Amino acid sequence: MLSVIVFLPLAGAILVLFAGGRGDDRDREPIVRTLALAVSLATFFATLLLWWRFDPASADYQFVERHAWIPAFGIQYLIGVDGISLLLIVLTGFLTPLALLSSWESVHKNVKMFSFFILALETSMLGVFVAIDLFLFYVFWDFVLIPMYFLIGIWGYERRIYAAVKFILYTMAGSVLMLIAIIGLAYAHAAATGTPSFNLQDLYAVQLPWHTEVWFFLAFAVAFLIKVPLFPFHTWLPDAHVEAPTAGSIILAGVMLKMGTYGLFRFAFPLFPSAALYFAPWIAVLAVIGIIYGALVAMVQPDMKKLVAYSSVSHLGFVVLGLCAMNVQGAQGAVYQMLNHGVSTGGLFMIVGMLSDRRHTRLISEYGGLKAVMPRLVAAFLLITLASIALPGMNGFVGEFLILVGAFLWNAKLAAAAATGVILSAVYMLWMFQRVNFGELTNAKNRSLPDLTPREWAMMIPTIAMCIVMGVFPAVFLRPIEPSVNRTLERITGRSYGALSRPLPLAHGSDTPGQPAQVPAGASGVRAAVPGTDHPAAGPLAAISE
Amino acid sequence: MDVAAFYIGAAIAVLSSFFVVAQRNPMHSVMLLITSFGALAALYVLLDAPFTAVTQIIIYAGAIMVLFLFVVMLLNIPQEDPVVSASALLGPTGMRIAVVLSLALGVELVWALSRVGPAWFSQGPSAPSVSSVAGIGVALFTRHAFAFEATSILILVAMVGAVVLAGKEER
Amino acid sequence: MLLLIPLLPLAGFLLNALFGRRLAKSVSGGAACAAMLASFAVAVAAVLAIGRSDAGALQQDVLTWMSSGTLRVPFSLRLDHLSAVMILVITGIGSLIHIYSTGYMHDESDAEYARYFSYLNLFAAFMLVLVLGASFPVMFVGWEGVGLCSYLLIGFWYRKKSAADAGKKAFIVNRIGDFGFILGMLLIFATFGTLDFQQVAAAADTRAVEHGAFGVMTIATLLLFLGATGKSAQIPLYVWLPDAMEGPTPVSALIHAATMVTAGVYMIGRNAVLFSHAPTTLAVVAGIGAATALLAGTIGLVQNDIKRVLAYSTVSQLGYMFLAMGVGAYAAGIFHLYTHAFFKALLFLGSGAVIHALAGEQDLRNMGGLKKDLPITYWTFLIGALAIAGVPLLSGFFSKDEILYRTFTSTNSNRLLLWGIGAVTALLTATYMFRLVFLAFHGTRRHDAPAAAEHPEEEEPAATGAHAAAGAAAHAPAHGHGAGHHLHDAPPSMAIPLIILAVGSVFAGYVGVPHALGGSNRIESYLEPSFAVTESARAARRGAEPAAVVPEAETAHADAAAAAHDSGTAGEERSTEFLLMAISIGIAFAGIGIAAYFWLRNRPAADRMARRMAGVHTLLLNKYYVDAIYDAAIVQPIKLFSTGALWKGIDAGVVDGAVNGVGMAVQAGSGGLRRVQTGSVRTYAAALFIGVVVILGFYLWR
Amino acid sequence: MSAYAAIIPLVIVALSAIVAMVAEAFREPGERMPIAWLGIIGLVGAAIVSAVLWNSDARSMGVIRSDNFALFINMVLCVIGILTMLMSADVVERDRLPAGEYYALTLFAICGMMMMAAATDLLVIFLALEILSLAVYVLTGIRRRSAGGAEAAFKYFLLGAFSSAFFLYGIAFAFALSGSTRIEQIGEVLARQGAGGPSTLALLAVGLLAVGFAFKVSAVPFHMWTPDAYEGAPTIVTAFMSTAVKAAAFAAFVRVFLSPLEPLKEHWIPVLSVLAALTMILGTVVGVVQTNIKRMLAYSSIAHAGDLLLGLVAASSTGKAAILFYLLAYAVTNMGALGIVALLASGDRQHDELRDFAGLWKERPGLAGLMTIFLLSLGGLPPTAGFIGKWYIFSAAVQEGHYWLAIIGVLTSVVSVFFYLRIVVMMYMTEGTDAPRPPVAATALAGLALAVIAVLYLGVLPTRALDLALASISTIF
Amino acid sequence: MVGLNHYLILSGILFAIGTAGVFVRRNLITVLLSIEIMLNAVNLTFVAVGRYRGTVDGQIITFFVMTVAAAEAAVGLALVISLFRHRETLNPDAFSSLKW
Repeated sequence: MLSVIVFLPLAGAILVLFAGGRGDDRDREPIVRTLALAVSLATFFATLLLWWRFDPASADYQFVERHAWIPAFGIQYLIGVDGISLLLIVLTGFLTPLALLSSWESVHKNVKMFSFFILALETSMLGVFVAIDLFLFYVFWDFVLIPMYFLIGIWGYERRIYAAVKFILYTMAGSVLMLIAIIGLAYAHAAATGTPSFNLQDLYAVQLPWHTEVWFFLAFAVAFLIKVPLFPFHTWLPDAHVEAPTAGSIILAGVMLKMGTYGLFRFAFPLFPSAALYFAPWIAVLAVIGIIYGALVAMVQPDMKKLVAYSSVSHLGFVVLGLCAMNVQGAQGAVYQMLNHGVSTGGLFMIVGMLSDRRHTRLISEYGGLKAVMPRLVAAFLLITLASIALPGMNGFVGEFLILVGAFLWNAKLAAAAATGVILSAVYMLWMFQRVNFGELTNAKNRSLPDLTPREWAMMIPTIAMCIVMGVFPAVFLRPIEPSVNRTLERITGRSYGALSRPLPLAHGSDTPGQPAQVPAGASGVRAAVPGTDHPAAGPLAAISE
Repeated sequence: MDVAAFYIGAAIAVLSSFFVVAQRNPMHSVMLLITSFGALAALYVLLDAPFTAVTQIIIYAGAIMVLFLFVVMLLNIPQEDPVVSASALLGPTGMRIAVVLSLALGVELVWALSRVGPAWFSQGPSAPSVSSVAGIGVALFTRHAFAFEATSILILVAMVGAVVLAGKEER
Repeated sequence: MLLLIPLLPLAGFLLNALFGRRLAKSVSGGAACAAMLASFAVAVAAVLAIGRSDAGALQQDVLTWMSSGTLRVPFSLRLDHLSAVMILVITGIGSLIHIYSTGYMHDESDAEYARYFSYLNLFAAFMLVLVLGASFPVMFVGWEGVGLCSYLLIGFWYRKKSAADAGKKAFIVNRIGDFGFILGMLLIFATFGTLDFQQVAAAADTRAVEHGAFGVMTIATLLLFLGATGKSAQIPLYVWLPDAMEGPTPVSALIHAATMVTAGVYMIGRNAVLFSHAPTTLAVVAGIGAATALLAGTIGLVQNDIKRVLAYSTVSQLGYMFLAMGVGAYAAGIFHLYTHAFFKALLFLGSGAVIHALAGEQDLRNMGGLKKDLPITYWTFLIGALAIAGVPLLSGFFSKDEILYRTFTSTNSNRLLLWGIGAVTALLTATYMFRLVFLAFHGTRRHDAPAAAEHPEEEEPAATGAHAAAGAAAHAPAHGHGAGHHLHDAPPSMAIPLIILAVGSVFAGYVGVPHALGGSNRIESYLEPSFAVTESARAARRGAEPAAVVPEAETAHADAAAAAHDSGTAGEERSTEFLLMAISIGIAFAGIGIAAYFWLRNRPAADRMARRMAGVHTLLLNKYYVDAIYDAAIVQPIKLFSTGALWKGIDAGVVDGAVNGVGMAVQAGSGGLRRVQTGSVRTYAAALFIGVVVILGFYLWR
Repeated sequence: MSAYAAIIPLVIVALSAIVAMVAEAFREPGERMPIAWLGIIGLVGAAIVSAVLWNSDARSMGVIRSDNFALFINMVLCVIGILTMLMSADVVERDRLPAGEYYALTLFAICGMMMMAAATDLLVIFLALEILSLAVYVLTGIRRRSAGGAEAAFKYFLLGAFSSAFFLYGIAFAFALSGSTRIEQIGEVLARQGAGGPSTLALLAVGLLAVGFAFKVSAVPFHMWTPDAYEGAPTIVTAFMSTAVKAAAFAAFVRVFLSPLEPLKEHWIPVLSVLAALTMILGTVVGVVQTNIKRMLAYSSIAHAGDLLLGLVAASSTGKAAILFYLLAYAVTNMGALGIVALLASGDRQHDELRDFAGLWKERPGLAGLMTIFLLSLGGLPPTAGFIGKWYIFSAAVQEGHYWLAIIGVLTSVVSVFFYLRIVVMMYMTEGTDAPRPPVAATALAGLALAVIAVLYLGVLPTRALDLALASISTIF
Repeated sequence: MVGLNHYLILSGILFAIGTAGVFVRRNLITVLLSIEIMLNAVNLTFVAVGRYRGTVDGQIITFFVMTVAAAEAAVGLALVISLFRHRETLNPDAFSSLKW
């Protein structure tokens, strides 16, 4: 079942290769496009089916498949899904068709290879999310770079080569160190039990000496934080985003960045709990810096795509913060925020793509007063914007709110600092929105721009629908996430979250209080309010966490 | 008497080898090298290896050196041309460095080998004689049979190679 | 049932939003109004229902919205007396304004018309969620939602840069408030483990009042109050409201006078218990309220844009309400909120009628003598003015008097100062309102307005660019054409709401006739329960944690005040009340008198006045330069910092520089190392040889 | 017969070489002869015999030991040889190389390599080394017309002779130490004199032998010949020597250093660690600025030698197996990459400048795709053989606690990705040039296909090969 | 009887001289000669060690070395000739078209 989902796109990709004929065959374009789209849609429905058959109450991996792969090293083809990865898989399935659609008009250079790379990319991303064996994970993780590199480098904009090379080298430089750590971990396991193993669940049990743990954790963390990207490691992102074709940007922002945060929460934290707890405050500080920094820099960008790219830096900062809080709200919110960001930022890139398809520029100054010429597109733009500035009732709010709750329970000061992001996001998004859509229609080139085409409707409607659905009925999505999140947190903090993860009673009103914690006023009380929010290994930043 | 012979031979070998390197005319170099080989042959005799000494003279000094001589004459370049300094490393400085390095190597080797005392080989002069040609032949065709066969391939390759490289361009 | 109340307007919104451009004006407008009226009907029914129910409240849990660990946020609506008052105001006045708008916006294109009404409906829906929400997050949904709608409606004429900017400004300033609101929520959850108003109140009730102590509740309430200042345009975040007048006038009436801006007041009322436990916060609230009232009043005195005058008056009146809240007179605050809704809506609509008649003219200096041309408008407007000025027997009188009285008798340390400010503000209010009346309706016309041919869409620069920034000397093109036509009064669709509201402004006050006047201040007794901890919550709380016994001494101030009042029918008590009443009456008439002298009897005096105190005048005219200061002190620096330091400096320079630097270094090293490969075989041999020597050396020297 | 079992593969290859020579002798001028196929037959035969000999740790004439280790290398060499033959077929025609000599020398070289891998006697190793070296020197300079070829050949020859003198001196010391050149006896002696530390002679021997091998595997600072030789040689020869010579040299390196010299581990590991680090760093760093693809790949092969040395430094069974697997992976990969370069060349013009590849994607999508896969494999990206190879080597290093070397290794491999990508950028993201794009013969394509299949197979399902590699090292303790 | 280490040292000295020759002479033929010197030095070691070990292997190896030397000389000189054909010179530094 799972393998089918993972490799369906790849199969499709190869099919596309054959369907595309020799070289860059223009007349085959429609066939190729429809074929690719069909495959991606099939994958999407398969992922939905997966969700349908997923048991939300269980925290275990489901649909597990296990085959010996390289027995000599205890490497297995071991894949499975739990609450954390499930929705990310669905998200991947959801965004890929949209990405293909978004390139419908804009890409004409060798559509065959384009579709091939997109589908190959989908397979590798799915692989990243389902892999339980670290080696397998790393294989997918590294392979992701290749199709993306080509997507940016071949179909990108002016400085595409620079961006592509920067992207691949930057991310590789981070991940190779993780490779070393993975191997080291496997041999640590071998030292303990006699046989090396790359099975995540086996490795959770490995006890490492403190220094080793720290180094391994850092190796993992750097790899993932670069992917996220967290503040000082983020500079590849704007270049990659700006130069990538719309489809590339959608997938890059929608799914790939999540691979970083997913990796943090799935591998880096639970594998090296005490190191994680030790470094969490530092990472959280970086995350908060990233939130504010990203927002401020986004505010002054002249280029829409760059603006959105920096906004991603800001939003992903929230996610990392939530993870670092290491409590249910924070982590769950973080996972949820991954999905939100995928949808809403994906949507933003679609919009920007539509505009630049029409006008072949992404400079805000080139636009203005678009509302007069294309009200529908602007309406969609508005809704997506609202989603991305976390308006309650839209998806963004739920995630950010949960994250802030979690962060606040852990460390009020950081949460307060992060909350300024709420203001700033409104500032930069609305400012951009207004400069693009409101005011007089000054630029003559914009006079006769067509409004949304049916194809674009087909992209916008699901996106916006998701934004609203996820904002109004988050419980539907949160339910499967919670058990796995609790399980992971138990691994990290060693505390039990079982008590908190009871199935959700629908419509519980004021007469059944959600067990309000009795605590004296003051920060300590704040931290005691919810179990598992205070970090044992306070580290030098104990000051902050107090 | 042995000792005297050794030192004379050694002196000749070292000096001639030195001048092979130290003077410019390749022709003289070849001649000096032959001298040095002769001296070595003498030392081989001292070492109870007359057969080796003979081969040294016949094959080395005889065949190989003649080959060199032949080429030198063929190309006929009495002097080596002046320094073309493509890089600082090729000028006289480079040469000095090289000499220093060689000296260093020499010192290292001498120092190291001087620590290898005769006590270190149990049987000194009392060793069984190694001068018998029969013994050599037996060993050559038993223990070293494969190596012996291998040399055939080696020589074959060398021949082919020489032909390919030096042969005139056909077609 | 409760869900229906916000749902109906939402339905209207969806209808107009999705199919609006294909619908005729009558349909879209009609649908919108119908939705509002229906919602009003349901609201009335609901209110009656709670009247019957003994619990005094209705609660409906719609769905589990968010749930994570201990955090459990059901999307539940709750209707108690407090919210009852609010929904009546919202739906009632909302309906009227919808009806009014059908006339006012009639000259928009179909699409725009539908868009307008869809926004308006959406606003109503969110506003109702705001007041009905039973927990902070749900309230926050409405809270942000109304902010969004006001953003959309202020920027309704999006072509006009000033409008778009005003909208953005409103939203962002509100966001700053929301920042506080969110943190408040978080702190409350962290402290009490719940976000449901009832339970928070109950939990707070078990704690000691934080006299002097700067405890959690104080911080939380202060944060919440920051939110309130944003939403209700108090110092320091009031700056967006005057600009919000860029929106269509009915919008100003509905959102920026009657309903949304009062959300802050409502929120404090909602959390009365919590606030009562944080006297420090209350003091701050009162102080800010008073200061805002005064500041806005002074500014309003000199503004020339009819709507801006009203805007500042709104800010000022909101200050009043906060003053009331701050002194713990929650009922009085809400009472004023309620009456203010009537007359301020009336005034705005009236001004709308004027503007409508004058084809978008908003500058008082270009009006005058409209009395005879616009009788209905004039009389209704006059009533509104009287009401707000606090002339006896009109609604404004009762509420304002109540506030002043409460302030005077409050336990606040510097209550006299507060009362004084309140009194001065009352004077100012009366003055600037009647300045408005006299300038607009009396005296002689200072220019003949064009016919009603072209209409508010003229405000869009598309028609006449010069109207960009509303205010002085923007009228030149407006009357370039169609001069000499006869002005016409408001059409029925606009007139009827005016009249209804006028009636309201007169009689709305009678629900709160103070005991001193033999009244029984019904509204107060009606509202009281909402400011205390409900039994159910307390019971639930006891169940939650038996230890918590509620000592009677610890009950909220509201109770105390109420108790004091009920018992306080002693003679001197009453006499002070009469005295204060008299004073405020005097103030009202004095204000009117001053206005009459300066702007009716001899205008030159006013101008002389202005000239004599030129400095003050310009200061006021420029609203104390607050906007300029904010811009110079905050906005620009941030922009510059972000561009120069962060983006160009750190991002491109340091971080990326480091990254590319590595690349450069490698390239350079590569370029250098390759030179070693000189091409001469002797060099190569040398390298090899060095290797040998070093390795052997390594072995031999150790 | 069975007494000679171990040398059968060598004999077969040698015979096919001689046959090739003879065939050339009987060839009419201008007549085409399928000499390549003779070679292929010989190599396939050798491979088959090797397969048959698997697990029968056969020894012949006391100095040749066809244990699994040697046989694995034989396989690798046969693969390389077959690929070379397949791709040479029309290259030889095109460049008008002396066909007979070319094939004969190639086969002799392979014969020498097999000898080197199987020899258990330093003297034989030396002879084998000389055989393959002389053959390769000549192959390097086989294009008589090109001055570059002659120059490259000469540089290679001179340095080769120079280093082999050191190597021989090392043998001499080993001989002085043990009175024999058989590695078993040397091993015994060294093992016996464990206490009191190794004698000076032993250290000299180790040092000089290390130099000899390091030269052949082109480790820094003995690498200087590599770029020039690779650039000057005909591309197909470059492909051959960059893979085959490395394989043979490493085979002997491992056999000598991990069995007889094993007792001196702690003395040579530091040296080789330093060499490995230098090699990896210099190889990648200098590769960055190269504009000639053959030169670039020369530096890349230096870097790969560094990775392989890592396996040697690890000196564990994992390390040995890793080296074997890596050699195989690198062989197929590099054969493929350089093969494409060779096939794109035309009679008068070498197709080896970076810019020659511009826009290849447009004209030859297939070749570009193959080239990309090979380059990715060289860069060690999944799912290719190169990735598994690197992973295997690094895990060996990590297992033995050489974290720093492993880190240097991975970081340098990232840098190396940069210059592999430069080629990709040229092929896909730059507009075309006037570079000649001759048609590629079917046989050559078959060769490339084989290579790419191998690369992907080893990358996705490496298990079998890994098991073989692990099974091959049992006899090397 | 002269001690073995005398011979070894002598060979060491000759070997060093040989290496020096590779660098200091800018004539390809002399360079080849230097390499011959090195090989002979090694030969001396073999013979001497064989003598003192009492085994003939030393001498046998010497024969093989001679063979190798011959082969190398053949190939080397052939290369020298073909180089000379290309560039009328024997200066090793002249052949540096391949570099960097």
